[in-house]
Amino acid sequence: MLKIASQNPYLPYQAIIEDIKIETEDGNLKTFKLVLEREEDRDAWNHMPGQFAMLSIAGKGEIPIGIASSPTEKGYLLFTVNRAGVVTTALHKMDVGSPIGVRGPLGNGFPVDSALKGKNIVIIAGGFAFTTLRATLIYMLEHREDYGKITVIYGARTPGMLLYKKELEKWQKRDDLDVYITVDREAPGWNGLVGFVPTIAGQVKPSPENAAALICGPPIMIKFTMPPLEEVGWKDDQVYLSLENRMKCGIGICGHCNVGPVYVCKDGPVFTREQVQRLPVEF
Amino acid sequence: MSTINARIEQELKSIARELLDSKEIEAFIGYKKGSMPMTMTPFVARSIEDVEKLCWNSFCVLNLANYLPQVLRSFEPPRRPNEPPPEGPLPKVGIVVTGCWSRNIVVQIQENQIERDRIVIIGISSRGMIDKKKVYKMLNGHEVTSVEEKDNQLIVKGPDLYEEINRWDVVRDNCKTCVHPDPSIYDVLIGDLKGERQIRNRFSQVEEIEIKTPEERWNWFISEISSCIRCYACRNACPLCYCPTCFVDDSRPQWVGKSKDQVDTALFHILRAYHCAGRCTDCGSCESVCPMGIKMRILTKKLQKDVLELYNFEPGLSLDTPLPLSTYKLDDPQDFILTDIKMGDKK
Amino acid sequence: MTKVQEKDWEPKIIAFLCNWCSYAGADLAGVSRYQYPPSIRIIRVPCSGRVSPNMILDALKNGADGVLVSGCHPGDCHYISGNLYARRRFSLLKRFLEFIGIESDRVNFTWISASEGEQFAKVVSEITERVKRLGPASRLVKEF
Amino acid sequence: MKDFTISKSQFLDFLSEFKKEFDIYGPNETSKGFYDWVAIDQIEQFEIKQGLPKSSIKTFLFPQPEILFEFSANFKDPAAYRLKEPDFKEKKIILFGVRPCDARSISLNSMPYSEDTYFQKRLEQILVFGFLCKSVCSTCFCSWVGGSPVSMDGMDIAVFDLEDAYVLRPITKKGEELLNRAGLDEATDVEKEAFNRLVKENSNKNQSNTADILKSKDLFDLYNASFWQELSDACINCGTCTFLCPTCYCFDIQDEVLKGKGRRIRYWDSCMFPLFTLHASGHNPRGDKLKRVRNRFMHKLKYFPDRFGPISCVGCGRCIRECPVSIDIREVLRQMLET
Repeated sequence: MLKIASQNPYLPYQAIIEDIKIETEDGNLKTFKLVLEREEDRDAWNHMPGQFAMLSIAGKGEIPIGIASSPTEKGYLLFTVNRAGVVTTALHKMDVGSPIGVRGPLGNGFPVDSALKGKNIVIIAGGFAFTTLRATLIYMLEHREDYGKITVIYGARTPGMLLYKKELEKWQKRDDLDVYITVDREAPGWNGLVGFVPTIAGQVKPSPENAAALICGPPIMIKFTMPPLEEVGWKDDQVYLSLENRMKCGIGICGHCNVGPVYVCKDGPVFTREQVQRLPVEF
Repeated sequence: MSTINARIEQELKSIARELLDSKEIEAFIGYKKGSMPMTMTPFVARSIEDVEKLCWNSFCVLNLANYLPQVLRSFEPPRRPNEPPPEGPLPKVGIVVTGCWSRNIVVQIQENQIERDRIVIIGISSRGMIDKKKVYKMLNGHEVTSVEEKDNQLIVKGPDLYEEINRWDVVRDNCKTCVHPDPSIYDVLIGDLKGERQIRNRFSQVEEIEIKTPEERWNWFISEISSCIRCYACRNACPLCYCPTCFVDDSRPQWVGKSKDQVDTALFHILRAYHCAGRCTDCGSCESVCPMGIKMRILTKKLQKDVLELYNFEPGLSLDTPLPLSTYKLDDPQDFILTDIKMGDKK
Repeated sequence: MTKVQEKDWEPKIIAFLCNWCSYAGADLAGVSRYQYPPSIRIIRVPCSGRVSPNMILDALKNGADGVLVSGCHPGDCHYISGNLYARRRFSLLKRFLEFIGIESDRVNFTWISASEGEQFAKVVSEITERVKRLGPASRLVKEF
Repeated sequence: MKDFTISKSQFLDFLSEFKKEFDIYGPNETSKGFYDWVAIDQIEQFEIKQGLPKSSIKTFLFPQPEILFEFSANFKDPAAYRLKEPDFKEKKIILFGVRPCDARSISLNSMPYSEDTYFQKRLEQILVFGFLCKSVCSTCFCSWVGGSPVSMDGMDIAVFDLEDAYVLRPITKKGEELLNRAGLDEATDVEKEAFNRLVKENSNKNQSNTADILKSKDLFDLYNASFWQELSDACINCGTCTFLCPTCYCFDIQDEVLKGKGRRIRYWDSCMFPLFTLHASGHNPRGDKLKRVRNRFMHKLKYFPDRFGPISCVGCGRCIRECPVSIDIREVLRQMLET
């Protein structure tokens, strides 16, 4: 953990919802733009792509959500939230201007300034797991010279379920970036790729040479993405995954998120596949 | 060792061995010895070698019917919660039961938790199980290192302790007031049936509370549950508590707060007991497993009394009589309904 | 409770009324301008059979001084037998709550049909008076 | 530091003098008929018995519930729904009659809780009078897991029973400061010597290196061992073991709102409950009973040692005594060591 609001590690920063954007056609995913209220908090806030924070709604509780904005986007934080449980449902009902708590940043994040530097990067994402990878991609584009070739493979069930559509379009136009956007099935008005993410990954055949892959998505997608990558020579220690588990404290005490000896909240959420293979399958 | 129990144990082992050997059943649910005196560990025997560990004595206080749904399920091919079971005969499981446990099996069958044709029931007419808390109370906190059970007495030994205790003095309250010690449903019987027991007043414990004032009753209730640590052992030891999500774990809405609050604890005990209304067979598992010695059985006993009074029903005696809360009669008693007449007479 | 408090205090009573009879009965009471105390807070439910003990206890936990559940008369249920199942359930619940020391008049059950507006007003007055006699609820009320 | 002495009959009176400053608790027979923590005012005759109070010392360090924050839930309030820390005005606590196993749990729990301000605050407030053991119960196994009947770890003051008197030895600054102002007689050389001798005689001679052996084991060998099946067959997944255990420290956090007031509380949770790991999506990483049972023991005996060094068990034996189905952690430990 980098910094906390005060001595008390359970006290969130006070923030305001500045903007809400509905991301998907089913309305179940919204991106919340939050601004920390106090200037000193804004100055103190410092996160890395891949980290998460606890969003706190007094009276409802807290939920761990990956930070979707890059640290290079100053002054605000983005969180793309799927409506699933008590807190996320309450959050989805909130309006612009509502107060909200943010506790974090928590977890380790992707090693963008260390292990990933100078590497060719392959980002593979499925569904709404794209959030922290968006943060990572934006960060890398801001520091474009630090990385080699960047490839993005992103898929969703339907065109309407894709996140960050405007940005996707922009990225597709860039020539320093290979972007493959795919949807599961043919859809009216869709001229792009069709097929599951693993299939597309198999067609793209990214080279493992001096490269790292960052994969986020449903477990089933990750499972089927590995074989085509392994086929072209990818090793487990080149692949970075972001795990999810039920979390309460976010600082490795409460015991909810442990996978064997590691705490996803404190030691993770980002692990290399090699590290994950050494853990029991309890996530 | 008790000669009666020794004989039962012998017979139990040979029946279980035969059933497993002939592949009629995949597993047999029984008891093995626990590590402490007067404790037993429920045990699923899956092989003939396992059968040797099976054990029978008067300390088998936890209702084995509790394990039946999950053990049966463990032998089914995996499926989603609402998916129907696969076609064709599924593996069978054997279980040893006393009177109350067998009645729970009947209730479980009636509530579609288990299928009759998938269980082989070995019935034993119960002589009453022993409440180890009563034994410890008699010994005034002395440490016990071994307890030997004879037919009618217990021989308790410890560092500078040798005590002979009359068995019936330490039998559980629910067993003392039990009317149906015989299994109501079984495939194989060990020993003889005893028939219905004549009890002068099986609800005397409840009546002692009923005659108190509301204030006294409330104080009794609150003081009884005050030591509850919310470990839910009472719930989990109950063969009737099989809901996939217990009301305690509901979050939308959350009925019961989770910390040690007096009202939340009270609500938990009220609703837990109430959920057993018309289904509880007074097996005493809940009370036996409570680490804090709460006598919550009296709550379900009260409900049992009311069900008997109002609907003349006792759960688990027959597969054909529907459970009282899943049926109705047009002329059910309704004294509690506020009517014109009752509004006239001011209390 | 002192005399003054008793005069000032108006109990809060949560009423679960079935959509088809009792709620219409309450409506009729209003339309017909029958007077009854403002102590009642109505929650409309599809059927008295929909009311689970959880709801009644939740009302008490959140500070209701009394609870009323009302459905169609036996035989009149829109769903044929919802109120008959409910009758068995509430019968046991009421006795059980009394057993653990909840005053008998806190939790009340009645049948009111769509035509019984006057009866509804009478029931509310009666229950309010009974709850007033008991004073504010405290036993199952959560505080922090 | 000086040792002090006090006659047994005066011990309660001596403690009672601190009543203004401290809430004082010790083990005694409760009205419920079992041995548990009782406020000193309710203790008429204090006699330290063999055996442990039913609940562990964590009752004082992890109150049920701990109020993390309070807030107003009234929309008209300008500060509505803003969390604020509750005023911590709790009185200091003296615990006496604390056995070495319970005392040791404090230092074990301090490892994961080093950053937890609430725990640390409570820890500062508590002064532990530890009573060393001269004999052990049949369920005690402190010496298997790195403790000993005369371990003074986690105590502020260690007390040894010399038949006619207690010898009090300050262990921490906090303990020394209290004893220095108590006006007690200094222990004689004979008494001091007796204390030292008894400690030596009772300390664990064949101190086992259980934690090191467990650490050297392969995680997957233990994880995939066959004994978990039979163990979990019996378990009913209640929270008895976790809630009575002094070193089970997991918690859950929840918000409660009532009549315009709200609070964020934390309360004991148990890895035995299916809800513990349930995701909002419905997926449950430890949905099977076997996985949950295994996690509890693996956490105590493997994961914790791997992370922090010692075993997260103090050998008090409460779980052995109270488990509804008589699951014995000593047996689990033995099986893990044999794997």
